[in-house]
Amino acid sequence: MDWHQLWEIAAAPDNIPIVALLFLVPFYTWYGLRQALENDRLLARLESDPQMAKTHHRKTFPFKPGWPREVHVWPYLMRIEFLAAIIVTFILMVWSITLNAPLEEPANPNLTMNPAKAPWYFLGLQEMLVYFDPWIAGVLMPTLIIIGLMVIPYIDANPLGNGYYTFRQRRIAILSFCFGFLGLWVLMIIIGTFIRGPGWMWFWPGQTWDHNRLVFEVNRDLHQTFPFNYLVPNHWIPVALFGGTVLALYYLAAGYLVHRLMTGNEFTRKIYKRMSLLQYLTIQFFFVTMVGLPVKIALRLLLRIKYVWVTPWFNV
Amino acid sequence: MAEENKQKPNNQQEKKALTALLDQTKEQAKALKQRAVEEAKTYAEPEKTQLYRSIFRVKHDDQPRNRALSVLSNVFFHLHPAKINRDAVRYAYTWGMGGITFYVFLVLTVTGVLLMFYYHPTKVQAFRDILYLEHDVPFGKLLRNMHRWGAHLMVITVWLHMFRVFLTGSYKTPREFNWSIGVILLVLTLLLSFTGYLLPDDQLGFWAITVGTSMARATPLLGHEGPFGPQLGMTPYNDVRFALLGGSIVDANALLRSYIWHCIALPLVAAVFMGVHFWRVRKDGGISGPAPVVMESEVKEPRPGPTPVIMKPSGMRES
Amino acid sequence: MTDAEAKDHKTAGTAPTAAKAQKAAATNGKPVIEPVKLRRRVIWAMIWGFVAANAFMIMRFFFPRTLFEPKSIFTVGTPPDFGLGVDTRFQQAYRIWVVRKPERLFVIYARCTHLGCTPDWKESENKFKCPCHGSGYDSDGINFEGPAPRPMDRAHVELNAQGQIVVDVNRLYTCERGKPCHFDDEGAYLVV
Amino acid sequence: MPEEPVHDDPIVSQSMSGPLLVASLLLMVSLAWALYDEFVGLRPWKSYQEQFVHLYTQYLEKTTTEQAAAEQALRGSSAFRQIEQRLKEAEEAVAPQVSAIDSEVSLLDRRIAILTDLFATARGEVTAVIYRAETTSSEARRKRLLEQAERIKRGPFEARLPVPDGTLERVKYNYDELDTEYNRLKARKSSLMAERVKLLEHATALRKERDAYIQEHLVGLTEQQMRALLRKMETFDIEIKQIHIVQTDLVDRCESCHLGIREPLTLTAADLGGEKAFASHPTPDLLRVHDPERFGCSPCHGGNGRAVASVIQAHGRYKHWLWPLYARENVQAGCQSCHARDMVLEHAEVLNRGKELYRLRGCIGCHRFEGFDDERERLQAARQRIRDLQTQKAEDQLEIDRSIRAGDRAATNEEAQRFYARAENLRVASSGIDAEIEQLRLRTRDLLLEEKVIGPNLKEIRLKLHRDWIPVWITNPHEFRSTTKMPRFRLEKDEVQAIAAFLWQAAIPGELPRQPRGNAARGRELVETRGCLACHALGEGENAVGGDFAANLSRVGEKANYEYLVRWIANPRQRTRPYCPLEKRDLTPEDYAKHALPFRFDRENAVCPNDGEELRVEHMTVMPILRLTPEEVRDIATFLMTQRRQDPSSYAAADYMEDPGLVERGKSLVRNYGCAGCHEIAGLEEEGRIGTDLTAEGAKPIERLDFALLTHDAKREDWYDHKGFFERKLSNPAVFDQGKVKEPLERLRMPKPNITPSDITALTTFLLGSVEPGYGFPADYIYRPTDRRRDIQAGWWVVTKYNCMGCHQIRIGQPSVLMTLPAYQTPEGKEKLPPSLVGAGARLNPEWLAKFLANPALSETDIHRNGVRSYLEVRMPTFGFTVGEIQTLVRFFGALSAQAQPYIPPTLEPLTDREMVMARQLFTHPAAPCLRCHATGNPVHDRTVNAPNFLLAKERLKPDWTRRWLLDPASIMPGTAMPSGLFRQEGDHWVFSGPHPESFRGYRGDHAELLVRYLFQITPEEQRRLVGQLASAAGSPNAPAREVARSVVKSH
Repeated sequence: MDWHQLWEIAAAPDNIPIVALLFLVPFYTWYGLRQALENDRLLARLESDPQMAKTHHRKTFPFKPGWPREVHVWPYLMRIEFLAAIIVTFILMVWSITLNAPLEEPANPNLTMNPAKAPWYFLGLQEMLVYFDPWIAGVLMPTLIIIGLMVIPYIDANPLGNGYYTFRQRRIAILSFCFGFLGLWVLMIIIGTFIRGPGWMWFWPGQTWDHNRLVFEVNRDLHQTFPFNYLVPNHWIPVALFGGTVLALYYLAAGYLVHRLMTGNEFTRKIYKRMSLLQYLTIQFFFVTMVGLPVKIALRLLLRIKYVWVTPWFNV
Repeated sequence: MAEENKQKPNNQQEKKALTALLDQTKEQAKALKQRAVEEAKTYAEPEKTQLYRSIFRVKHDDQPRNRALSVLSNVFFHLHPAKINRDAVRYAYTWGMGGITFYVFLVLTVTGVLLMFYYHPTKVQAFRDILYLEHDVPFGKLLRNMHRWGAHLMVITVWLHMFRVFLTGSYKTPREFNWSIGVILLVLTLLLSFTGYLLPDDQLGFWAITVGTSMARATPLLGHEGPFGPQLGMTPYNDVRFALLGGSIVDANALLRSYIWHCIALPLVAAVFMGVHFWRVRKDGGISGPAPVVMESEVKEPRPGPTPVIMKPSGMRES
Repeated sequence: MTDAEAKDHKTAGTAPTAAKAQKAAATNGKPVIEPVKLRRRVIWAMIWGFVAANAFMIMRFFFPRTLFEPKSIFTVGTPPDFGLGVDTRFQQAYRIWVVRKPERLFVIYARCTHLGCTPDWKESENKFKCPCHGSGYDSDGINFEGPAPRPMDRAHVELNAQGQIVVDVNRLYTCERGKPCHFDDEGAYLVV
Repeated sequence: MPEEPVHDDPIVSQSMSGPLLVASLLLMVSLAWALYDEFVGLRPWKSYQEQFVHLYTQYLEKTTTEQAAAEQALRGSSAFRQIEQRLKEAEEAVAPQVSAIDSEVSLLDRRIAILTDLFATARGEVTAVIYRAETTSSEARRKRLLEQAERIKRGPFEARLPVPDGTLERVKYNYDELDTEYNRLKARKSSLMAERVKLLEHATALRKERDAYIQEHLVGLTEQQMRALLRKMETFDIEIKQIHIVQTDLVDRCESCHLGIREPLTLTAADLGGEKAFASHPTPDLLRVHDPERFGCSPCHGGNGRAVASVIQAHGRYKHWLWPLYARENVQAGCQSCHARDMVLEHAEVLNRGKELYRLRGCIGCHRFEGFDDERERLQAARQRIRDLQTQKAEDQLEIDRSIRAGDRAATNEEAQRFYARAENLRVASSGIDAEIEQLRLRTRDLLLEEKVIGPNLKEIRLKLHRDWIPVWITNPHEFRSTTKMPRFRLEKDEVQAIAAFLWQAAIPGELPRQPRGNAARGRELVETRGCLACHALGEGENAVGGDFAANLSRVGEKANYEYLVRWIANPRQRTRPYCPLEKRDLTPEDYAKHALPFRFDRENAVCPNDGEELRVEHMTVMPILRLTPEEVRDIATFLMTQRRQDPSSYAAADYMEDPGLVERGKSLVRNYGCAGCHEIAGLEEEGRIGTDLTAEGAKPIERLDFALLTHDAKREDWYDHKGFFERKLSNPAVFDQGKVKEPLERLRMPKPNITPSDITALTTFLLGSVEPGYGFPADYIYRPTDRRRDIQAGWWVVTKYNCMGCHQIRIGQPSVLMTLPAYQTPEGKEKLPPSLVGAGARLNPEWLAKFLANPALSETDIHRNGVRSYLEVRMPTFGFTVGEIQTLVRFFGALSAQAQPYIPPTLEPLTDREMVMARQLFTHPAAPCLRCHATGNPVHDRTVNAPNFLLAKERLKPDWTRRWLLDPASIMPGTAMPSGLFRQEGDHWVFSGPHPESFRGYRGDHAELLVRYLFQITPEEQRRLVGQLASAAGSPNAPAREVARSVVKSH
């Protein structure tokens, strides 16, 4: 176990934000979900007891009749904002005094840094470069992510959970978002920072980052892997067709599963009914595509498969 | 007068007149003094002065009305409504991330502007200017560090803000559009940080940008390594990456471009979108909650048949 | 209610106690507000202090500790390096002329006393001529024609331990008409 | 709007002042912290400067008093008093005139001051009016204006001018009078000043003398200067002290802490409370050459000149600074980065040693380094050039024929002429080409001779070595000979066998003619006296005596073959067979036989019979020919054969060396390990160097130095830098194979060099400084010497190549190897030393020097002696320099003593008969009989002498030097036997110190001059006659002579 190495990575000034992330994200996830579960419990009580439902103010926060339903921004909100400002300033000052912003050698095009890493918030995409062609990882995905995020409000047909934490009422939504945000974004960044060493090789935490490390990896395209290499004649047309079909199949299969999920219980069915076709299809597309990433990652890391769909112009 | 009286010392009447005159002047002096004192007293309460009122317009005591006015009548505060949901002040609900992000943005603006006073975006000087800031400019190091770390902090807070908004479902009707703007702001934040990365012109920035931009080569159609790019005659000298860097490699032009993007273009755009974002927050009815929980049973049936997203927000309680 | 108290309310609500509650009851429900004044004053003092300090920091920020301008104190070699007469070697570098008289050596700061142009040394006419408004100075830098109000100023000179001439153009010696002339002060010239 | 808040509502009623208070307290803390950091934490130089001012002031105060006392003493001294007295008198003498002048001048000044105003105003007014006149258009107006000007000029201008009696006189001038008066006064003043100076001239001179006296006699600074320093300390302001060089935008703040570096007095750490940072620069001379105001500090020393936040930062000793401060022991690396072309550099002993080692230890055999032993490269360049020229010539030839034909066919005459003319020009041109080719041929021939290698020629091991010894040697050379240059390779037993076998079988077979044995005792004596020990050493370990330039000769007897030794000592350059670079093989007698040529090859016959290519006809060794007689040679060889520990036969028989099966493997191994870099090996003569080029190794990105598996240890143990890499690599090249699994042939090939820790430091220094120009410092700082200095540069390469410093002293204060040997410590021993060459350039006539270097015997026939100092046992050997090398050396010596190039000897007018007589008397004067000590070529006489023959003087010496030598030899060559003080100064000329012979009465000329002229035209007959006289005027040899001379000096 090479603690020194671990410390080196963690202590690198530019990695501090990620280290912070390691603590902040779990905390706030827990913090949010705790709220959600409280509300769920409240909801459960209300549903079981219609009388209460009539009278209750329907929040987990204490409330007595006579208390104002609204409070003045000044001072009640202002003072909090004020406090927040002070604390942030304090944090920032201390951070800046204790840690120097990195400044390395003057730029030198002839001497590549190893590993050469993008700014940490793009590490997710850089990690994707391992599994996908640049045009997917570097261009298509960001675009899809942005669009995907932007359309969320328009495809979420669930009228519940507007303005309060809840899990029960929005299981699918929350789970899939956490999957995307935590699983695909934050996790990838952490991998990119702590796991990916020189030559963008996979180093388990505590493994020494050795520039001279050698690993044996042969990545084959799907159609070359047994048993397909017998089936698919080695000409681009059949190869392309084969890959295309496989991909299509995946979309169908996954799409079916997603559909099952969306119509899993009677509540989700209710929501499903509310959806327009457009909404439904968009959800399907993004959902399936998103799930596609871990699938591909798994294919690569476990089965060493490079591409599924190979064409003369692009590969997937 | 005094002189006169010197010239004719022995004249009685003159004397009298003189004394009278003296008394009179004394009187006047006293009166003046009185007045001065009284006026001085009034300044003990500056908020009563015309000057003060002209500036603050309202009297600040905790009469509810004035509390409201003090917010409404202040250009900085009137982003807020006069009153808000009693529970919205609870940290547990908002996490305060939006506000913090905005605050950090302000800090970044100030520190950034200050740094610009010493920074030349040229290959020769950029690196030296950083050294200069670190070693010669008082508080230069502190400022630079604050700027850098502030940038990182902002990225984090933006994410957490988004996370919170999602968890509370605050993007739902009527706030759909504001969420989209939020996403754009997120992207802008990342771009701001990214463009700033190159400016010290050191190995770290150089290679980060090289790696970062080299993805652009692979843009479909527009990149010289992207699908159908070559077929469309894309070369390292006319593709989208070239447009970003102003060259086929990260060099003087790239430095200058990222400088302009970082210091002028992006901040402006971001500021505009923020304006819209905040404005929408108010117009969409303040922050979304904490709202009373709604039971499934209370969900109204939508009117039958498909409901096009574009036209009508799908089944929301009109209340 | 005073301004201070008004401020207090912005920072903190009321701090009730049992006693307060009764009092409130007594005075027909109207709350009597007794804020923790000292604490609030302290807080505000600190906040404004912080802001002030920042203002100072920013001020200081605009005065870097080093500059890359030509030095105002510099050495120009040893006395023997200079022959009798006016030496224009250092006009470009430091904007000075080194003048060597039979018994003393001094440095004229090459700035016309009229409007601050840099005159030229006219070897042939044995005089300094200002291109801007035609002021003329003799080889001692004494004005004798043109609008110049007084002779050109002279820079401080001294010998350092290695015997080199150290010139300091921050310390100038003037000789204004009607005022005491400083050209014979210690440091205005070197005896050679 | 619900009114007043209800008081049990937590939101409304909670006070938040608690948290706020805490938060703002924290804020305050951070603020305080920030301020502290800004003004103290990040500004260590502040405290340094405070400390310095304090300590330095203390120090100055202490020393000032001392200096003051010393100065007082001086002022008290009679000499000083005298001067002061004279000064006083001088001043008093002229005092009245001076005061008169002064008073007049002061009066003039006041008058001028007043007139200046008056004049300036008047002139201003007039010129203005005239200008308007000039520029006006209407004639009338012009007239009017001119009149107006006249009116103004007419004045009258009134002034009240001071007069001597102190009152004021009223004067009226018109403009012109004013003008004249003004100018008159100024003129008068300047004339007066001039007069004043003239009067005081003498006094001024004296004053200068007086001040000079103090300066000269006072050690250190005068009190006044010290006071100046103290004043500086009083007005010292605490700030970043920086050197900023605008042209190169170099910024160095080193002096913000190292405040004593450039102080005029030498400060040690001890002087300043033990603070090392404050000590002044150890070698101020260097600063004089490299003025910090022009060069800064970091270009030489490395480090981050701009950083002042902390010591580590400033010294650039952190991960991201590419040019860290050089370690103390490697500080001279800084010199190398600009002075790479200097083989020998003043003030840089470590670096010099490094370069010497790089060459001597054969690093150069595997690792190319710009400028080191590049003969082969130049050779190839020359050959290439020749080829190009030949092709060009061929083309020209074709063109010529073409134009001639065209000319023949030409229609008109003119046209024909044109063509013929063209052909003509081409012919001339191609003849020019021929000339160039010829030159290049000569150059290639020279280069073939100049190219040397460190190791012996392995083609001759069969003739030279005892077979069974070879594997022992290859296995571990250091064991057999602890001081050898041969590094130890990491070889498996079988590899050794293969290599040995290959070498043995590739070598030239055959026997050398038997030689009779000689006298070992005499041999030893010769080795010790002829100068062999300047390069070789006898005895091992502690009791080794001699130089380390060449092999240690103990144990030679165990390996060598007597006959070969004889041949070698007689002529080390003699090859068994010539090598033809074109055919890449040694020529055999058959090759010559084919062309019916005798099998003869030497510098004269150096052309390949097969293809006319230049041959290599000598061994690539720097060992010179000592011109020994055959007997001497045999004696030495016999003696060397006795140098052994065990009998050769005691080595295990290695019959496998005859096994042809091993040859192929052996060859590939030899190639793999790059043996051919240092040895000439059959079939591998043209092998390139196998190592990396180290010319810019110091600038290699650290990532490109292969730390292999040690990278992380290095980082942790903090030697992950160039220094660490070089040092470890040199002390154990295998270190970076550690833990790696490799086939023998894949292992790092670098052998273990045989060097001491100090050598490692030297080499590391050398490599650290080896960076490409402009790395870490402005490129235009690089030392680009011009003619004279370039000659010196070039010369050192040759001097070190042939180890001239083994016998001669060339730099002042540099001892030759011989000087350090016990045999030469006694006075008599010192007399036996070869001459010091300091100032040789001033002494020797270049043409003669060239001749001498080519053939130190100065004779074709009688060669077994020194040409000049025949009385010395140490022999100036024949190095067989090429023309190029000789030129280089001659120019080198000239340049070293700043002689003008080329040398044009002055003409000395011949002596008149009278002068002839006088000179002869002087020459043979009993008080200083020159011929007592100087050689004459007469063997009987020469046995007793210790100075060169006068007959050589004419050709050999430069007259002006000779004169200086006669006047004061000791100052030119301390400890010389030549007596000083033979002449004493009388007014402007020198006269003999001894009693003057009759003939000198009334002679006003310079005696030394006279003698020089005599010496430069003395003829053999003359000398012989004089020797005769000397012999008759009986007297034992030199000792008394010197006595006489000494007595003369005393009497003087």
